[in-house]
Amino acid sequence: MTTTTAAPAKQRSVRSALGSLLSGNGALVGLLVLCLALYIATPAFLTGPNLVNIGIQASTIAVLAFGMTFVIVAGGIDLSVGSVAALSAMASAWIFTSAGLPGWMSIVAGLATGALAGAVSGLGVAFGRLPSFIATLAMLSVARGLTLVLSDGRPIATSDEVSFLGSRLGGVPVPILVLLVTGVIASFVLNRTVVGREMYAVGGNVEAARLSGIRVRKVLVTVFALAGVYAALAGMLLAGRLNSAQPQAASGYELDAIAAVVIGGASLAGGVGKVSGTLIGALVLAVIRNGLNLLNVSSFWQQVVIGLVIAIAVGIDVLRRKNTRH
Amino acid sequence: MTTTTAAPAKQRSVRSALGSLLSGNGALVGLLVLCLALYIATPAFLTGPNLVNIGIQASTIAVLAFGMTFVIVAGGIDLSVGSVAALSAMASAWIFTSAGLPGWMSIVAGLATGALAGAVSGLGVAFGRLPSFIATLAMLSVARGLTLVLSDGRPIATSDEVSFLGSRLGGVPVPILVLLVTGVIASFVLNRTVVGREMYAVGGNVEAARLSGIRVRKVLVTVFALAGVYAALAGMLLAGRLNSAQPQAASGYELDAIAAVVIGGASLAGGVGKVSGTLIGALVLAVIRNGLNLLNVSSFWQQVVIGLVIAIAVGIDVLRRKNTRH
Amino acid sequence: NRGGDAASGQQSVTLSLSTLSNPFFVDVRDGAQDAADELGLTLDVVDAQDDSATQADQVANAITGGAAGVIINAVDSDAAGAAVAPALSDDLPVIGVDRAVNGADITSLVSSDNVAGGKQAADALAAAIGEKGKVIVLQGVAGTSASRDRGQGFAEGIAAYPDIEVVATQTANFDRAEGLDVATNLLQSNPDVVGIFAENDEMALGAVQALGDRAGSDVFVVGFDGTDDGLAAVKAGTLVATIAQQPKELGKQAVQLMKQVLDGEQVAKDAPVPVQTVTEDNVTDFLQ
Amino acid sequence: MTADPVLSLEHVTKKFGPVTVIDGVTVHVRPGHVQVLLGENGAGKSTLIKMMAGIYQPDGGRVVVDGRPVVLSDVRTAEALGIATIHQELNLVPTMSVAENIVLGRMPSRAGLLDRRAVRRTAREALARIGLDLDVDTPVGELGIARQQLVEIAKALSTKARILILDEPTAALTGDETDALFGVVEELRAASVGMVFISHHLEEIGRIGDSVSVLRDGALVAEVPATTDEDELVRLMVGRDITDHYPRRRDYDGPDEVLLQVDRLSSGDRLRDISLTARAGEVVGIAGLVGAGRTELLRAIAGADPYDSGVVRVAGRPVPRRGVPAAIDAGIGLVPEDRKAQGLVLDASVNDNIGYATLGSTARAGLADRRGQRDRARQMAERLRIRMSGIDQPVRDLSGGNQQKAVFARWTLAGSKVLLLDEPTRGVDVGARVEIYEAVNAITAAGGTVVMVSSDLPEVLGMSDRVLVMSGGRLAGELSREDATQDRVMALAVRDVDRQAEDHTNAATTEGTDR
Ligand SMILES: Nc1ncnc2c1ncn2[C@@H]1O[C@H](COP(=O)(O)OP(=O)(O)OP(=O)(O)O)[C@@H](O)[C@H]1O
Ligand SMILES: Nc1ncnc2c1ncn2[C@@H]1O[C@H](COP(=O)(O)OP(=O)(O)OP(=O)(O)O)[C@@H](O)[C@H]1O
Ligand SMILES: [Mg+2]
Ligand SMILES: [Mg+2]
Repeated sequence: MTTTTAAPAKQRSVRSALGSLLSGNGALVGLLVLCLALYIATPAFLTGPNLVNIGIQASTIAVLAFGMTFVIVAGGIDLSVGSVAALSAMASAWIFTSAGLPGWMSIVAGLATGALAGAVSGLGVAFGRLPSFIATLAMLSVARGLTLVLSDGRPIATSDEVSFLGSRLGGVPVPILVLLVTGVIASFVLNRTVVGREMYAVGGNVEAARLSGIRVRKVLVTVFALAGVYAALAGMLLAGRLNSAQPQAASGYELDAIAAVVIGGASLAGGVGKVSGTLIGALVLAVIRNGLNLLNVSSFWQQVVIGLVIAIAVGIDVLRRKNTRH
Repeated sequence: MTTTTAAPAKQRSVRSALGSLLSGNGALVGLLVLCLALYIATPAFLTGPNLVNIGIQASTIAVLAFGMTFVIVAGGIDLSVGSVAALSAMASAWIFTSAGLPGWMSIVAGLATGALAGAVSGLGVAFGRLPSFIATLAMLSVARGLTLVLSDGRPIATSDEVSFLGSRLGGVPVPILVLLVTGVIASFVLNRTVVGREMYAVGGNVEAARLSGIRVRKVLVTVFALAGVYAALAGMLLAGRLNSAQPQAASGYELDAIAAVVIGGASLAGGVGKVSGTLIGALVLAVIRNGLNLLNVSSFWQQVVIGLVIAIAVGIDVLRRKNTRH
Repeated sequence: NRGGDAASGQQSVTLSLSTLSNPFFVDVRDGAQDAADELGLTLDVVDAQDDSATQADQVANAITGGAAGVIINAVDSDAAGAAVAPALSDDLPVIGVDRAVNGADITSLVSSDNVAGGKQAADALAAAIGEKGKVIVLQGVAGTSASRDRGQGFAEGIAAYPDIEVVATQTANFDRAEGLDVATNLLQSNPDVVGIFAENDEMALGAVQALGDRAGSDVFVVGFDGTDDGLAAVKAGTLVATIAQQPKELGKQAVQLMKQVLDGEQVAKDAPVPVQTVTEDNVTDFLQ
Repeated sequence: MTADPVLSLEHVTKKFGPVTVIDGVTVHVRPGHVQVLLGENGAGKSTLIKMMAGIYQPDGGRVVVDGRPVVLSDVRTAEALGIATIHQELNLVPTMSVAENIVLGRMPSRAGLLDRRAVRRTAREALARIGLDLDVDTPVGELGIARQQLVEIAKALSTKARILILDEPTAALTGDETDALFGVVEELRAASVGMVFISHHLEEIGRIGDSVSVLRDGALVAEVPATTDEDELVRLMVGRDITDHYPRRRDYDGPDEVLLQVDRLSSGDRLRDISLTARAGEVVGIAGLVGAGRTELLRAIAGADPYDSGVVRVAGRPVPRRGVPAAIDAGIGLVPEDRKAQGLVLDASVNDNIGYATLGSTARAGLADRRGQRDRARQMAERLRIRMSGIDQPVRDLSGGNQQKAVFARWTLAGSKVLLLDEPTRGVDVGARVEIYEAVNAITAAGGTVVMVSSDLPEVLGMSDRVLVMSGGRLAGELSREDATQDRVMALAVRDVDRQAEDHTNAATTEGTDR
C-alpha cells in the first residue's frame, strides 16, 4: 500500500517543484518590462546567443542567491557568501594544484569548505546567539583573509573538473545547467522537506516555532551550511569559467545575492520567499548589466541606471501586489 | 513661567544626553577587553598620540553610524551612506572648485546633497513602499554614479572650510570634535525629541505606531534624510582629511557603519539602539584596525583577525546580557 | 632611536600598499621584501584595500608605531599627499612607489609611467590589427588613478590612427570575471570588433576567455601589468601584448632608496622604472 | 435611546478581494450609551469598528459623525473627531516603556522636545484610573498579556475621547480587572461618552450594555436591548440553541494513572515549590489572579523556559530538561496564551500553522507529508469550525477567535497525552468554545490529561474536574469540582501566602543543607 502511493507522489513532487520554480511571481512583471524595453532599444538583445550569455552571467549570482533564499526565509542574512565562494574555489584549486590530489577531490573539497564555513556562521548564530548580520560579517572577513593566505594573493589554476563547470555540455553551457538543477533542488528543499518548512516557521515567528517543538538551532545551522554549499558551488562555477580561482573573486556579490532574493519578493523580516522569485531577481540584475553593456552606456551613468532599474523593478512589484490586495 | 522652567530643563537635557552617550553599554566590555589585550601586546598602543589617531580614524565611521542608528532604530537599513558621503563631498568640492561659489556654501551644498539623497531614499520607502534594503541599494548605485559623473572620475580639491574639518583646532583634531558634537546631537534627537521617540515606535511595532496616529511616513522620510545629512558630514570629514573629494571615497563603508551600530547593541529588527552603543561599536572597529597595524599583523591574516574580533566583541556582549537577565 | 626594533636592532620601514589582492602588488611586496631582507631592514607591510582613508590611517599608525620611514603605494595620488603630510612633518622619509604622491614634497618616487604605458598599449594594439578596425576598451575601477592614466594614455595613443574606431568603453572593475562578462556582452553588440584594450591583465584574461578560439586570431587583446598569468597568455599567443611594469623591480628599488636615505645618502627625486611592451618576441625575457 | 447618534455607520459594506465581509450594516453610537456588537468569530465585528476608527474605508455606505458624512481616511482623522479605539489585538511597542506607550502618537512636547515629566504624569493618571499599579518605566514587552491589555485600555482612556470603541477588552482579564474597567465605563457613560463594546462573555452584555447589534456573516440580523436573555442572544448569534455552555464529560474508563506529575518545581521568585499531579482522563483547572505565575508554570512544564529545580514526570518517567522537543517527545503540548507572539506564524497559511507540531512526526525520510497534512488540517479546521476562505489563507487574515482555534487545532492534531492550555478560549465565541470543550472531552476520553489555565472563572469551574489556585508563584490550594465555587477560588487566589511562603523557603533551605 505505502509503496504504491509513494511512487507517484515522488513524481508529482519533482514536477511541482519545477512548477513552483517557474510559476508567475512578483518581479516577473518588472523583468518582462525590462526585456521589452531592451528589445526595442537594441536588436542585439533578443538573440539566442545573447540570452544564453545572460543565463551564464546570471548563474553565479543566482546560485549564491538560491543559498541566500534559505537564510532569508529563515529570518537571517548572510553577508559572507561572496567570500565563502572565493574561499571554497580557492580551497578546491589549492587541493588540486598544491596538494596534488585528484580532480574530483577538488570539487568535494570545495563543497566541504563551503559547508564548513556556513556551518561555523550557523553555529555562531544558533549557539553563540550572534545576530546573523554580525556572524556572517565576521565570516566575510575571515573567509576572505583565509583565501588570501591560501593563495598568497595570486590566482591558482583550477582542476579540469572545476573547469568543466564553466564549459559546455553538448552545446548547453554547464553554468545554466547548474543554475537549473540547484534551483530545482532549492525549491524542493524549501517546499517539500521538513527542514524546509521549518525554515519558514523559524523565519516567520521564531518563538512560535520553538514552542511547536521545532529545533530552531538545528534549522539555523542547516540553513547557513546550505548557503555555504551553494556559495561553494557558485565560487567553483566562477572559477571554472575563468579556469582559475581568484583571490578577490565574488567580492561584493553578497549585496547582489541579497538584492536578487529581495527583488524576488522575499522579506528581510523572514518567513517569506520563493526560489522562483530569486531566480527572477537574479535575471533582472543580469539583464540590466547585459543591456547597459549592449547599449554602451557610459560606465559612470551605468551605475545610476542600475540603481534606478532596481528601484523600478521592485516598485512595479509593490504596485502590482497593492492592486491585487484590495 | 515657562521660560524659567525651560532653562534648567534644557541644561539637564544636554547633560543627560551626554550621560546616555557615555553610559555603560553593551559592547563596552568587548572594547575594554580589546584595549587591555593591545595594551599588553604593544607599548605603542596606549600612548596619547595613538589614542588621538584612533579617535580620528573612528570619526568617519562613527558619524556615518550615528546616522545609521536613526535608520536601524526605525527598523530600516541604509546601504547608501558610503555613496552618499562620497556624493556630498564631491558636490561640496564641485560647488567650490567648478562653480566657484564661496567656501561656506560648499559646506551647505554638501549637507543639502546628503539630505536630499537621504530624503529620496526615504520617500521611496515611505511612499513607494520599497523595502529600505532595496531603496538604499538603488541609492548606493545612483549616488556613486552621480559622484563619478560630477567628478568625471577625478578627485576634486576641497574648499578651505571643508579642509578645516580635517585639521586641528587648538591641538584638538576637528574630526574628534565633530564626532562628539554629532554624537550628542544624535543622542538628543533620539531621546528627547518627539520624532526621535517616534522612531523607536515605528521600529518597534510599525502597526501600533500607525494605529496610535504617528505619521509613519513622515518619520521614515525624516530618518533617512537625517542619515543622509550625517553621511554628508562624514563624507566632508573624510574629504577634509585628504584635502580632496575622491570619486571612490567611502565605498563599502556602509557595512562598517551597520556593524558599528549592531556591535553597539542595536537590533536590525528595529526599535532598539543607542548612540552610545554605536560610538563604542565604531571604536571597536577602529581599535582593531589600529592594533593590527601596530602589531604588524600580515595584511592577509588581518582580515581573519578582524572577523574573529568582531564576532568575539559581540559574543561577549551577548553573554553578558544573558547573565544579567537570569 | 626611531624605528629601532628591540628584538633585532633593525630599522623598520612601513610599506603601505594600495591593495594586496592583486598579484601586481603582491609582486611589489615580494620585491620589496627581498631587498629588505638583503639590506637588513624590517619591512612592515600594510594593505589599504584600495581605500585612501584607510591608507591615511595606516600611515598615521606607522608613525606612532615608530617606523623609520614610509614607502607608499598611493591608492590615489591626490589623497596620498594629505596622508603622508604628518610623516613628512615628523621628518620621516617618504618614498612613493608606482603612483605619484601629489601635493607633498616626498623624498623620492619610484614609478613607471602609466600614461606612457597606455600609449604603448595603443601602439601595440594598432600594430596587431593592421592599424584599422573597431576596438573596445575595458576600463578599471572608475575614478582610480591607474584607470584614469592608462585610459588617457591609450586614448591619446589611439587617436594617432585615424582608421581605428573605439566603439565601446565599459568598466569591468579590474576584475577577471567581470572582464569575461562585459567582453561577452560587448562582442554581442559589436560582432565586428578586432581589438580589445584592457586596462589590466586580469580583465584582459577575462576578455580572452570570452573570445575563446578567436583570441589572438580574429580578435587581438592587449593587457597591462605583465603579471605571471598575463605573460603566460602572451606566450600562448592569446594575448598579443601586455605592458609590463616591473613590479618586483619597483618594490626593490623603493627599499634600496629608503636604505640609502636612512644611511644619510642623497637620492634623486625620481627613479623611473621602465615599462616595456611585451609581445611574443620578447616574452621569454620576462618569464622566470 | 433618545439622544442623537454622535457616530453612525450607515449601510456600510466592506470587501476583501472578492469576499464581502460586511454587507449593508447600520450601527449608531449614542452619547452616554453602550452599543454592544455581538457575533461569532469572523462575523465582522472588528472589521466594522475598524471603519469607525479610520483603519478601513467602507466600499459602500457612509460614515456619519455629528450628522455630517465624513471620510475617516486615517487614524489621526478619527482621533481628531474624538474617536478612540482599544483594538482586539494588542497594539503596543514592546521595546518602549509603559509611559511612552500610553502617550504614543500624542506625546506631550514643547517645540518638538519631549516633556518627559508630563509623559510620566499622564501615564500614571491613566493607570490610576483603571486601578493599575505599575512602574511606568517598565518596557511593555516584559509584562504579561493581561497587563499589556490593561495598558492598552489605559492608553485609549487617556485620550479623553467622546467616542470609545472597545474590541474585546475583557478577553484577557480576570474578574477584578473587568470590574475596574466597567467602573470606568460607568463614569464615561455619565460623562456622555458614546461607546461600542465587543465581548464573547455574554454575562458582561447585560452588565454593561444598553443595546445589542447582532451580526451574522457580515450582516446585521437584529438589534435588541441588552437585557435580552442570554439564550436568546446565542440563538440570534449562531442560529441555533446551545443548551450546555460547559459540556464537560468524563468518558474515560481506562486504568487510573498519574500522567503528569510535577515535583517541587521552582524558578526564581516566580515559581516556588510547586507540586501537582494530573491523571488520565482528567481536566485540572488552574485559577489565579493576573501575574500569579500560571503561565510560568505551564511554560516550565512544557520546556519553554528553564527552571531552577524540581522534576516533571510524564507517566512516571522524568522529562529531560532539554527544551520543548524533549517535552513534546514525552507527550506534552502547550497552547500558549499569546497567540500572535507565541502561537502563530502570521504570514504562513492556516494549513502550515496547524501542521507545525506534527511536521517531523508525519514525515517520511525527511520529506514533509504535504497531502496527508492538508487532509488532516482540513478535517481539524472543519471540526473546530475555523472560519476561513480556504486552508491556504494566511492566518494573519483570520479573525482573532479563529486564529485561536488554529493554535488549538495544532495541538489537538499532535495528539499530546498531556495538553497544557493557557487561556484556550480567549476571544473565542460561545459556539466555538463548545467545539473546543468537546475537543478537550475527546482528549480526556482517549486517556489524555488536560491542564487548563484560564482567567475565565466560569470556564475553570465548568470544565475542570479539579481546580488548583495559584497565588504569588505558589499553589494556594486545591478544590474538588464539587467544592469549587467562585467565592472559594477567589478567597484562595487573594490569600496572602507570603508569610507562609517565607516559612516554607526557610524549611526548604535547611532541608537542602541537611541533605
Ligand atoms: N485583511 C483581511 N483580508 C482578508 N480577509 C479578512 C481581513 N481581515 C478580516 N478578514 C476576514 O473578515 C472576516 C471578519 O473578520 P473580523 O475580524 O471582523 O471578525 P470578528 O467578528 O471581529 O471576529 P472575532 O470575534 O474572532 O474577533 C473574517 O472572515 C476574516 O477572515
Ligand atoms: N520575563 C519576565 N521578567 C520579569 N518578570 C516577568 C517576566 N515574565 C513574567 N513576569 C512576571 O511574573 C509574574 C507571573 O506572570 P504570569 O504571566 O506567569 O502570570 P499568570 O498567572 O499567567 O497571569 P496572566 O497570564 O494572566 O498575566 C508576573 O508578575 C509577570 O509580570
Ligand atoms: Mg474581532
Ligand atoms: Mg498567563
